[in-house]
Amino acid sequence: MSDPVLELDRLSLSFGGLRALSELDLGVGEREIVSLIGPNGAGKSTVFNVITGVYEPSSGDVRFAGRSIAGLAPHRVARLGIGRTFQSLRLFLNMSVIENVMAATYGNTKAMPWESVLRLPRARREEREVRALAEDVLSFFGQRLAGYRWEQPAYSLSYANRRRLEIARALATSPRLLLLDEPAAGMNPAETHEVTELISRLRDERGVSILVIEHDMHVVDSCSNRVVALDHGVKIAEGGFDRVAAHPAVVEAYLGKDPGALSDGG
Amino acid sequence: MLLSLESVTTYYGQMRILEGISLNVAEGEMVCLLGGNASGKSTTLKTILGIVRPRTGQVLLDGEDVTQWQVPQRISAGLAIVPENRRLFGQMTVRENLELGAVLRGGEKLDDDFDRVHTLFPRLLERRGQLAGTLSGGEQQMVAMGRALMSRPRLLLMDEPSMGLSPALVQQNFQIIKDIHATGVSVLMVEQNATMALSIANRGYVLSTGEIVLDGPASELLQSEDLKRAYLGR
Amino acid sequence: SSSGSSSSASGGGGGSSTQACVASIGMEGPLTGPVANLGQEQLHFAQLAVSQDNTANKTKISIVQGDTQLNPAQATTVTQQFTSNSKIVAVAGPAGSQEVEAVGPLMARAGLPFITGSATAAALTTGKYPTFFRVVSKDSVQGPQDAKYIIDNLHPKALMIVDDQESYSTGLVAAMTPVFQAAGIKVDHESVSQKLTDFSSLVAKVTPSTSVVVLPWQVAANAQQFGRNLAQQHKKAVIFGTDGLFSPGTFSINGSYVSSFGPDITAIASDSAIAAQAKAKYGAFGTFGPPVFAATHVIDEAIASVCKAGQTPSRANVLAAIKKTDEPDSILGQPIKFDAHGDLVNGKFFLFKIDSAGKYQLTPG
Amino acid sequence: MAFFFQELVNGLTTGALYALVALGFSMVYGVLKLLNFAHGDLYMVGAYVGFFVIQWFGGATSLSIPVPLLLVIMFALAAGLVGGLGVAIERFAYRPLRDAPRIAPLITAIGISFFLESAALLLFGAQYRVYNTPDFINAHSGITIGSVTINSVQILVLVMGLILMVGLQQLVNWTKLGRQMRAVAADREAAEMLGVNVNFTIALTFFLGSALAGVAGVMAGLLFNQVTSTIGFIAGLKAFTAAVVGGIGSIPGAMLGGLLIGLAESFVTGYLSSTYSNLLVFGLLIAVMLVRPSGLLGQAQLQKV
Amino acid sequence: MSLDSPPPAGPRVGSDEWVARQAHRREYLPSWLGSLERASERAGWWPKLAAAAAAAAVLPLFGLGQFQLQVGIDALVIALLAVGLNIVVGWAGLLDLGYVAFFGCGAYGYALVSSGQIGANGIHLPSYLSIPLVMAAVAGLGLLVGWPSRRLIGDYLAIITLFFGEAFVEFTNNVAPSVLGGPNGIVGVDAIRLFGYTFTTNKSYYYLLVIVLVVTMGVLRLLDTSRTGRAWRAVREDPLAAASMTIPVNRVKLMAFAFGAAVAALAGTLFAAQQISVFPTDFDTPILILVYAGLILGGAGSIAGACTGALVVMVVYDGLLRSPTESGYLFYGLILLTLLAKLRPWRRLALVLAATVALGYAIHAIAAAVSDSAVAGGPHSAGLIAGALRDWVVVPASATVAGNWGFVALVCLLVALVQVSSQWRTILLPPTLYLASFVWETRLAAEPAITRQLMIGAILIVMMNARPQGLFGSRRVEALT
Ligand SMILES: Nc1ncnc2c1ncn2[C@@H]1O[C@H](COP(=O)(O)OP(=O)(O)OP(=O)(O)O)[C@@H](O)[C@H]1O
Ligand SMILES: Nc1ncnc2c1ncn2[C@@H]1O[C@H](COP(=O)(O)OP(=O)(O)OP(=O)(O)O)[C@@H](O)[C@H]1O
Ligand SMILES: [Mg+2]
Ligand SMILES: [Mg+2]
Repeated sequence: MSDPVLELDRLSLSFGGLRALSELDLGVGEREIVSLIGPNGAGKSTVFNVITGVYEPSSGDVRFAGRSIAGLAPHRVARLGIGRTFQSLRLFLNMSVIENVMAATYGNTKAMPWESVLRLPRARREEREVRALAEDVLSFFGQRLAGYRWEQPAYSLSYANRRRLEIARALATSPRLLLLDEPAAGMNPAETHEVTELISRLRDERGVSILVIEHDMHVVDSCSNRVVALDHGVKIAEGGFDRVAAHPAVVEAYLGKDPGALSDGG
Repeated sequence: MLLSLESVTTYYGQMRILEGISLNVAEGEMVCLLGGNASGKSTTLKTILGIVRPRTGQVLLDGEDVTQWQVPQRISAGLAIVPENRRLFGQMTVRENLELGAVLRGGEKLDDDFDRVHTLFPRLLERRGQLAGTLSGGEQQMVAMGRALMSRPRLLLMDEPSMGLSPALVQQNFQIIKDIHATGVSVLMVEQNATMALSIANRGYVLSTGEIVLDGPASELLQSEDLKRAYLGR
Repeated sequence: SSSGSSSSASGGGGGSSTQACVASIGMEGPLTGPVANLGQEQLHFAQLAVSQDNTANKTKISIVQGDTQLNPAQATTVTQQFTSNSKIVAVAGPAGSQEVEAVGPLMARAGLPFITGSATAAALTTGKYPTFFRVVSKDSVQGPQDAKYIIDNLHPKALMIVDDQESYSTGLVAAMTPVFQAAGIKVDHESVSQKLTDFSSLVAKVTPSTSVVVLPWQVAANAQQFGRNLAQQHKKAVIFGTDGLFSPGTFSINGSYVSSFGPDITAIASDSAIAAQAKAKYGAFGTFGPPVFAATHVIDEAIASVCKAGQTPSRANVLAAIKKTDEPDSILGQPIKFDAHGDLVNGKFFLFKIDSAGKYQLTPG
Repeated sequence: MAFFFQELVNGLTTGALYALVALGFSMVYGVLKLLNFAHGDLYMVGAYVGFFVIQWFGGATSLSIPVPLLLVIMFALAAGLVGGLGVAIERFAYRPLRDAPRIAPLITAIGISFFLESAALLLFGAQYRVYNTPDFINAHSGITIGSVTINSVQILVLVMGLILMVGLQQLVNWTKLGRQMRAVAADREAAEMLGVNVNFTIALTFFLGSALAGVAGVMAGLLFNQVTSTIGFIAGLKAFTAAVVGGIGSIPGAMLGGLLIGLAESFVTGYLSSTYSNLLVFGLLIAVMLVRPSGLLGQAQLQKV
Repeated sequence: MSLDSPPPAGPRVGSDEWVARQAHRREYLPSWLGSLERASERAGWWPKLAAAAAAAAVLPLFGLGQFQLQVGIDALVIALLAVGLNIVVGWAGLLDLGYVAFFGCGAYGYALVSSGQIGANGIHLPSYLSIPLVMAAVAGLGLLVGWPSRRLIGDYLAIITLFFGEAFVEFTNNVAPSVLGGPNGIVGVDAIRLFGYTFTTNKSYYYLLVIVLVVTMGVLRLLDTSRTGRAWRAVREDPLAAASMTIPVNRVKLMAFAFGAAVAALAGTLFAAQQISVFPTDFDTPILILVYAGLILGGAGSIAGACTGALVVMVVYDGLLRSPTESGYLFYGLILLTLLAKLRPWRRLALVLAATVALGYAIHAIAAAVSDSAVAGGPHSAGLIAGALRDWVVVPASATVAGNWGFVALVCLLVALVQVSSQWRTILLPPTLYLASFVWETRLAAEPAITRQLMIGAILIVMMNARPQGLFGSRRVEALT
């Protein structure tokens, strides 16, 4: 692993009596895709929430690009270069598709309200740049979010496209690290495949590091450099996909004794 | 025929979601409903249950027109649903959630039903006093299914029962669905996981943008080129 | 038959000209809102006056209602409505001093005479509103008079005075307080919103040495409740109220005093017919109605006299006639005559003491 | 010290009244997430019902039936009629807006409030209608301890208030009906999917909430002696405040909030100043809200991300 | 922006064409209403604003009287407030129930620095100084009041701001009466003087307000389409997601409060100058209700909606409903419009109307035959309506009690109409309509002040039911959480 972009150091968090994370160590390297797997309630999304400042850790530290970011407000974390998506989609439903993406550039632009009102040069330049950026990240999804869809309200998008828009929105914050929470949930196999390719392209073309939570083993298998398995907030396995998938604790807690039994039997 | 829809058209406000859907579920059958996102699968289930009313077309239960019936009436007649995203009452206990499943069966003893649910899902007996919101995803799915079974349905509607579950739970889940079906309950299931769903179902329908574009026995659908390209392709 | 027509020497008779004497009077008051009880009473008495005077004078005067909700901005809009309606030649109202301040300039610009039956702030009659009149006396007269009476006759060592956060009330309090303080009386000044209906916690503050509570309020029912709270907590203080508390049947705390710009019209023989009529038609009433009756009557007579003189009842003519008003007697039990600024000349006050049966006994003072 | 206890009793009594109104408000909020600004006007209608019952039986001074019976009739009739009115309002005005943006029913509620208030003005006139409670309930027959007096009406209000609050709490927590109400409150569509009769449950909640307002109206009439078409506004405001301060949607919260406001008003008036009492009470409540942003007993919204 | 990629044709297995076909699946209102809907969807924002401004500018040329001008001014002030409130409520999604206090602060602020109130000779700042000064000060106050919004959400914020609103009235009523004037307010406020022109007449204030409103709307539109506007709306939609997308949620909320407060203060200065006086009661809850009613009726979130809604509410409430004649037209007009819109097919409408007319004449004839006094009252409506109804509607000589019972019966009937089946509705409609007319002529028209309140209440209920998202509001989706 080269210099890690993100480093979790003995991170713990409790909700009341529930220990959601305990003493978790985790690193994501430059241009690395790390998958986070684990049974429901293992604390995967909680890891994301701690990293992005939604929750404050009970103990331990989060370091991003060498700097401690534990306890920082979410918008500051985002400005430092961590973009994320949400497991239960949280789009700005009543705003148009392109506005969803443009809104995510707020922290990286500077025009004051009066500059915008008077359309002063800086405001105009920024507005042009923001729009170009938005169109650029949307075009990343090919025809899926192109053309006539820009001006549609986000609520009119299908579920899969909403997931894509969430990714586009996260990209618009110009992140170095992208946190994707179940990007393929609720998608059919074909779409899931598309997402898999997309994740790899994000790393290759945009150079971002990615931490991804996913339940679909095909996704995890085909795109991750490294897999980390959690259970009850504790890391139970780490390494390449094949090693982790064969790890007895992972099989026991997560994959089930007999993967593929049903689909083969049909 | 236990359930049939006859050219049902459903609107949400000014928006037409279903365009003349017709489908059947026979007694004891397991049917699965496939389709892309937002193609109207959940809406179809809601129309069957009576949460939304079709603007035209009919919903028949046992050959009787129930289009104008209220939801409680339909549930008494043998329908029950496991809703999308489970929709548990998070601030209530597991037991209270289950009791709500039998809300229409005033007064009579529920012990038998609890027993039935608890034999299917022993885990729920342990957790009966816990707030449903604090359960893990898989346990929540069990509560949702148990809750639906509390009304002693003849036809169980299931909306994406394996969504967001870990691989182990998905398998477990399908096994449970098979078990439930084996006890004689008919099932109409919406699933993204087309291969798995078709592997345990008798028949299937494919919905696209509010219209049924393909239907047939499950084994035939598994072979369909169109379907392979769209769903199973990789 | 009524006091109105029998007592009016100046008007009387009725239009002898061939043309019918047609005009409209605007009526501004809080017809809805928190003090609708006052406004509705005022409206009812204005309606009574007009219907009586129409019969007596053979005029065809009608009333146009304007609801101000005791809100100056609304009063402005209503006044604009009235000033742009050329049929309206005079206005009865508005009720509150704030409203008069707000509409005074508009009325002046339109040359529209207006007579209030309840706005008593002293500042209104400094000559800034040339078309303004009132049939009640101002605070600066009533306040000191009442205070003097209290000092001389009730001899309190300490007293509580409670305003109700309206201009009427604060005006009187401001006029009374210095007089009490000059007499060395300890004054506890409190203030409650008109909307409040529970006074138990305020009443608990009445100390044993506080022998008088002054309530210059507009809502008699609130004072009644105050009195009951006093009794419940075994407090012996005497309530001294002003105009708004004059409301036989509503405010009936034994031993209280009420100083009023109007008499008890049920006790005045010549007013008994009006009182009976009002009671039959609209139910119980207090002191806010009769002054508006008087005001409306003044306008009615002015219009009638203009018609009688063969002129059209224009605003200017009616204004001139109102200025000349000289009624030897009125429903208020006193003559009505205006000074140069529109104030009542020799405005009288009536002091009542309430007996154990709830009856209002006129007390010389 | 006597002064303190006197103010305590006064505060508790008005507080109990606020709590009752707040309770109904909070219940309705619980199931519909609707700030029912017309709630205070239902209270006003209740107070009128009580007044007309007294009139009907001969007026305060010459009652034709025993006082306990009169009270029972007053409360029963107010609860029934106002409850029914609440149900009608829900059916007519709120049901079509169930799926509208949350702010839409707010304006409808204001419309209802205007309507009820002016309808009362039209039908019953503007004058204050007086209960003359002391004429039929002997106000002095209460309890006197030292110089602190608790009169019989205050006792009635406190006891009934307590009974109703506890009863309601039991109903919501331990009965099948209560479970259905909580289910509808938590997730209307999911409840409907289970066969819960959502319309009925909501109507019932409205009935109970409005009936409480009606009962509180009669109590206010007994306590304050008077009713007019405009008393609803302040009552509604107090209920809203009490419900929110206590934690909106929470039944014990509404009770606590109501009592807190009653006591705060009483003590601020007693020990500080009546002139600034509202300002000071507001200040106090703001301080409470800033310390506990979701009300005293409200659960912080468990936000699972 | 490229809108040229054509939507795909019919459904294919597994493809996701929902968005593409959405436009084709939308149903518009029937007939001409639908074309209107489409037309207004097509027209641009700025042309519409220009057209509206032009219309407002030429309106006084049609001989508006002082009263109409006053109503116009009142309406424009409320519209300005609604447009400002839209920032806070419509965009940032913060339920601010103390908004009218900012209006009050603006008015009092202007009155204090532009009158003889303070000091021996008073302060008489020139308007070009006083207005910006007051706006800035009140915007600062907005920041202060918005401070709790850092922690409070939804209805909890509502109550705090409601306290603030109530506290303002208490404060001006009670605190420092020698400066603020207590309930007597501040009188003798200076007129606004700008560019050497002193605004004294109502007409001048009307034009001033039109200009200010149009400029404000333009400015806000520019703001709305900028990063600030996007941030506001993002915060409304989902504060947590917004924060995760680099938006400093608290700062953005405070900014909304400050901007809203500044607009309210601007409205306040103009109000104070036009009224020449300020009083605490001018800034009490009723104004707040009107502003909210306007905003929500027009459609929260839309500048045009806020403005139009407020204008409609105020013209109806302040203008039409004040005069018995016009409120009569409004009453009968609304009934007819509702019937036209709701009763289908035409035959059914004709049947109901004919039955109603026949029923009326029959009842009138019978009543007249039975007793003279039963029809002795005559309709209370003025003008045309009275003439048309004279021999149709029964109005007894002394009608208060009958009218009251009629009113109660009418309300019951209306509630019943919603419940019953459509055949029964057709049968019940004629008696209901007749009863409505009876109640109006015997009771409501005789009490214009009360009826005004009653009508505005009824109109709010009916309008919200007819169009929950408001006149201009688009359908909104609230996130299911
Ligand atoms: N805000 C919260 N308050 C209390 N408990 C919480 C909160 N957020 C999460 N938890 C609990 O923490 C544990 C971990 O939750 P988390 O959402 O991280 O699981 P997950 O691994 O993402 O599961 P899934 O695969 O189902 O999304 C769970 O038991 C959950 O109930
Ligand atoms: N309550 C509603 N109001 C308005 N539109 C709705 C509503 N519910 C669903 N829709 C719309 O109807 C369409 C079909 O939705 P539906 O939920 O039936 O799709 P689905 O096939 O179940 O999709 P998914 O796989 O995402 O669950 C979608 O475009 C959705 O936006
Ligand atoms: Mg998760
Ligand atoms: Mg679905």
